[in-house]
Amino acid sequence: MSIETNETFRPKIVAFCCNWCSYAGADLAGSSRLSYPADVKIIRVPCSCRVNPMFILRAFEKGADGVILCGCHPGDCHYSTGNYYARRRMTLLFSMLDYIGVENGRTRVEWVSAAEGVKFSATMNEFVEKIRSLGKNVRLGDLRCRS
Amino acid sequence: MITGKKQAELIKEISGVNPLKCMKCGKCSATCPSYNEMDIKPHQFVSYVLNEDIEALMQSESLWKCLSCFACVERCPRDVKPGKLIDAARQLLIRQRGQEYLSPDEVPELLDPEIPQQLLVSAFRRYRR
Amino acid sequence: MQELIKRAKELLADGTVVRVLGWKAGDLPYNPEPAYFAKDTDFADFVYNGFCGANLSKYMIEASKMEGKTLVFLKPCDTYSFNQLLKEHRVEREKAYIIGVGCKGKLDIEKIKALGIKGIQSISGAELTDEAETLTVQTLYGEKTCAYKDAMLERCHVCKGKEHKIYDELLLTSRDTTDADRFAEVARIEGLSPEEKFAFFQKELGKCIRCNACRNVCPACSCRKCVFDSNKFDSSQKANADSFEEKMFHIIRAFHVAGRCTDCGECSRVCPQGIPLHLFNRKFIKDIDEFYGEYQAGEDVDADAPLTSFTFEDVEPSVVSTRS
Amino acid sequence: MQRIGVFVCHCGSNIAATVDVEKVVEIIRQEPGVVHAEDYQYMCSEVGQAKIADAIHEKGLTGIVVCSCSPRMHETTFRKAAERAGLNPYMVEIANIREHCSWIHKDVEEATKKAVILARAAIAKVNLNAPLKPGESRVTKRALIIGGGIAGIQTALDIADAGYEVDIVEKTPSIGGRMSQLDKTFPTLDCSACILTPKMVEASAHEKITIYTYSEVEKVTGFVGDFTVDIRKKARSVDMDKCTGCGVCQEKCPSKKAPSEFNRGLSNRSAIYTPFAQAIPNVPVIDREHCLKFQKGKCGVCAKVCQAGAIDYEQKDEIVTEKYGAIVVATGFDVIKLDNYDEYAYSQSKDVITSLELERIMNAAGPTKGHLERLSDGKAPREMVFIQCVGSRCADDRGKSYCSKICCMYTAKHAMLIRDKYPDVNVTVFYIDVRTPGKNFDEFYRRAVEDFGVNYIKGQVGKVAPQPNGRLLVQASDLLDNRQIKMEADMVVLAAAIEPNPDVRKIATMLTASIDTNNFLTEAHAKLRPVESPTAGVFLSGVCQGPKDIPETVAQAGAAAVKAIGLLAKDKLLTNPCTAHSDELLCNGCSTCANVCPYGAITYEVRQVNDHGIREDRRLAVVNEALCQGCGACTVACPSGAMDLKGFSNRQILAEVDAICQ
Repeated sequence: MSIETNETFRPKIVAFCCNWCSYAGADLAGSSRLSYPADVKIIRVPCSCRVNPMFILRAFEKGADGVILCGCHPGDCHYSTGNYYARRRMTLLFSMLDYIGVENGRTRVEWVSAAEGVKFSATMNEFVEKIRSLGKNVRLGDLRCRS
Repeated sequence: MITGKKQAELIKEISGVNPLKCMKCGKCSATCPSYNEMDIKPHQFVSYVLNEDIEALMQSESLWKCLSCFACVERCPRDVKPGKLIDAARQLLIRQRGQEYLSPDEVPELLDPEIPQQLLVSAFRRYRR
Repeated sequence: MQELIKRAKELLADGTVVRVLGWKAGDLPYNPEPAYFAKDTDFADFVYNGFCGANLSKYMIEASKMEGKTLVFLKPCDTYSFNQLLKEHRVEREKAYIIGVGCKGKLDIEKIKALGIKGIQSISGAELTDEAETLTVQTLYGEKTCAYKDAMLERCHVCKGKEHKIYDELLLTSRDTTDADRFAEVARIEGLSPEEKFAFFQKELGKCIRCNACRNVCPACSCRKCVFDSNKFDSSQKANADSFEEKMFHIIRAFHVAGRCTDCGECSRVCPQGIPLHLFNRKFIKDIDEFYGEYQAGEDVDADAPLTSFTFEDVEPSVVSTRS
Repeated sequence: MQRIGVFVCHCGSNIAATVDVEKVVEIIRQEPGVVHAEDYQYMCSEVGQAKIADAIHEKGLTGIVVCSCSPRMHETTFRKAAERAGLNPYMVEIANIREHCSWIHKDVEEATKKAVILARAAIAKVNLNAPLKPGESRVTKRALIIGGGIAGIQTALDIADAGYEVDIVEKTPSIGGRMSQLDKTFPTLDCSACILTPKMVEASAHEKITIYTYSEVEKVTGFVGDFTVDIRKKARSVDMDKCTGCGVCQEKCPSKKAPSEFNRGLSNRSAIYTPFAQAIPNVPVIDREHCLKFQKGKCGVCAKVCQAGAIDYEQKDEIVTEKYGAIVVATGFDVIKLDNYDEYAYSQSKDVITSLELERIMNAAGPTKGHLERLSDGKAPREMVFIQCVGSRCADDRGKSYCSKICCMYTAKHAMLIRDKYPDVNVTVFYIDVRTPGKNFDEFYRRAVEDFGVNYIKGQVGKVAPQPNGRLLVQASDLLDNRQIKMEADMVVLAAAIEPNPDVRKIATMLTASIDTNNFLTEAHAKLRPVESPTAGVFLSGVCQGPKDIPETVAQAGAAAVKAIGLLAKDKLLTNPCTAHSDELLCNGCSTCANVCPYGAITYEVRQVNDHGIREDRRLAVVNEALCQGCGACTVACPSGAMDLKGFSNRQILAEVDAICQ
């Protein structure tokens, strides 16, 4: 596998953020001017439990290089139990992706509260760095559509 | 010479006890029949393990004063079981002594009318290879 | 086999059931197929032998909608599927008269063929009542034999046990066939490097022709309309257009049945391309067992399913990268 | 295809300094479906909002994308602006190009590129938006309080004072609850009855409050604003309307061997009884298990002596069905059983008692008429020992993992009262930690030590053994002094852990309110919504939610009342339109979705469907939109994709994914 150099490779990263904690955490990162690479694009969902494995696979199919899911910390879910279901679903999905040989650094779940702007920014910086080191996602992409 | 840290790890492993669960209520020391003969009291065992000061525990009088009656194990509200800790320290010490384990041939000379049969059997069970 | 026919006819005659769901002989000696029997004369082609691997529980979804009770023959492993369907309200208990039939392991014609036995005309020794440890195969090239065990489906080597989980009565006795570790192959793959894993699945899934046989036979994949046929996810796929699609299909299929799959092995049995599809389902089962405690779908109708329950202390998804 | 208008906000220089807004407009204008695009200094200003309205009118827009600050900031503003211009508010989507873009990036080219992608994702989503309308449901202006202790009484009074009808359902023959059993209350030592009784009287006299005592909730259906509840009024065998409460029946009743629940079994009561003198209502019940008439068929003394003719042996349980808008759970607590604590000799010696039993002993209306005496021989104790944390903070299954919170304070109270009234009695308290957070609480505990000479020793008691001399040998160790203690005591008082009333599990199930592993009801949010249950319309008052003392209980009761009043004050409830809904042609009826719904919003019904000409009865999931909060847990659990979420549909999210990964 060839890794493109960090200078030229700009990964595509999809971040699913729950409306109540993590999206607000991302807002706080913004209002605190805590930068992270523009490669990260956030999709707002009501709760981490709204994220269907289908969405994650679709992102990879369409060329995403990494997908991260952020939700409220366990115990703090706005809907009380949503993130517990998300945790199980994502654990199994990630394990399966690992099993079929997809680099496990391409997927991540992080619990980020509305007060954790610093954590949000740090997490995104770290995740982008990780994806850059992994290089372009070829194992799960739709190779026809790649330029 | 193994470090205190390593010894503490061994004690936790042998005893299966998590000393962090202790809330320092002292119920173990409350009914310990050997309390007055002990230099380190049952409720203090936990601190010695947490502080990784196992040498002191192994040199203590308490090590040999504990009757293994396990009243402390039975009553501990936090499932910490100080009796198991001291028992583990004892095992550690015995293992250290040239890795010598009790062999069946040694049993007859140990026989003493004062020693309860049960103690011999349980000791044998514990220290044999 | 005769006991089954006799009992089925009795139950039809006394009105307990109005039809029987069983297996009838196919056009080859080794491909019986699920069928309904209603009249005495129907039973002429009724069979029950080592090739009756087909799990009839899924057919009970349709049978539950019909008038009257259906007698269904379920092998021990099939009863797990029936229970799971019962849990999901897909079948009705009152509509089924379940005869739990014994099993001494089911046969895999591909394994027989792989032993070099070709031009098969007839096979004996596949009956449950046969004590024989060998199969005798009459072929165009003369009589051949092979050990029953060597011709068994993979799933029977890792059988969950020969106890029926639900039944009205039992017929025929079973023989234990478990002689392998169910998760050995999954564990082997887990131990490979990412490149090797990817190569393995690329090779296996590259064979997929998206015939949907695995989906159609699966008792857990019993949705009225599959997400891959609906426009709900923009995911309806007509052709096998790129290498990703079969991965997506198989991962999502396995995910949809995770915690519900009883590991009946039908997917792998029917795959015309011989893809070991059970390796996906079993991976999820292994993970569920390890992460959330052992769980066997279909064993207990009242148990909480692993993906619809949780504990506060569940492992974090990062366990995937930290686990050795 | 929608006719989409895109509005890009400069936010002064907040956005415009890093994002080339003109360029964004220029690029976005080319996107399919976009018929209008413009930028403006402050989109949230009146002028900005007017621009949106104008464009809606002039260009016939059906969808709006505003590229601006976080939707958490101004989504409502723009939705309202669109609504005023005649567009459905849910046809507006926000692309967050401030917090998620201009504020975190420095490079203009990069930030502009990202802003375009975020705008594209919002356009892709709005293309699939559908007009949504919040549902409406009516509110029955009546509240149900389950439990008639101090929590339930306070909540009822507060709601009734606001002008709403309230019903209290109490399981026992009288309201009053645990507090009525207490003698004095900390930290001011008022007599419990003196402060509770007026509240009980007030509740019973309140024209808006109906009290159902000796009654239980049998069945609950419906949802927030519109619950229907069956209440079982157990047969009292006494006509409530005729009884004058003279008490003659209780006096004459020949069966006097029933253990008094009110006195914790320390004294006996008659078969026909009111639990205590100040009971409300002051109408007795016949305990049929102990009544000779019911057990042996003959007696009937009470009927003979009742001048009012109120005794009715034929009375049957009665079911009352009533509608409510809000339900408050105030089921309270009990102390745990001490059967598994052999080491404290509770079941061996009459002189080992729980603190609640001591309350009764200390009370003038109690079994000893308020005299502190040993229950074994009636002698006055000289040496008393209190043991803290019996069954609290326990890691094993004998007790509870939590701190019961009230024991430190009531023990200090008991110790102080005893030392005050009987100065010759020595009082020793064995504690693990003394926990006294609360106004004037630590001062109270210090007074027990400093002014009343109560002896506090750190160290849990290991064993209490009855001695041949009738005294109790208490074995403990003083951890601070490093000495083992063996002392003889005349009485030992155990601060037994408290646990939620065992009935709460049944009630929680009926209400689909969640409950934790300790049987405490779960709050909607541990910090921000502590008196609401996750189930809409169900509120929590008192110890059913977690251990509390009286002031905290009363405070929470008031908070629960306010939340209930807030609900009852509304005529109609507007429901969140972003709810789940199930496609009946795809639904398998498998119940998976209902298993993950935290609100019990999904039920099943068998209904005929027409599936492309095939008519058949199917078991189908039905979402109650008044209950659904729109988390989406069910949409992922559903294997067939029948369950989808309005406003965040599968196709909408996938469209965003596609736009971002393009």
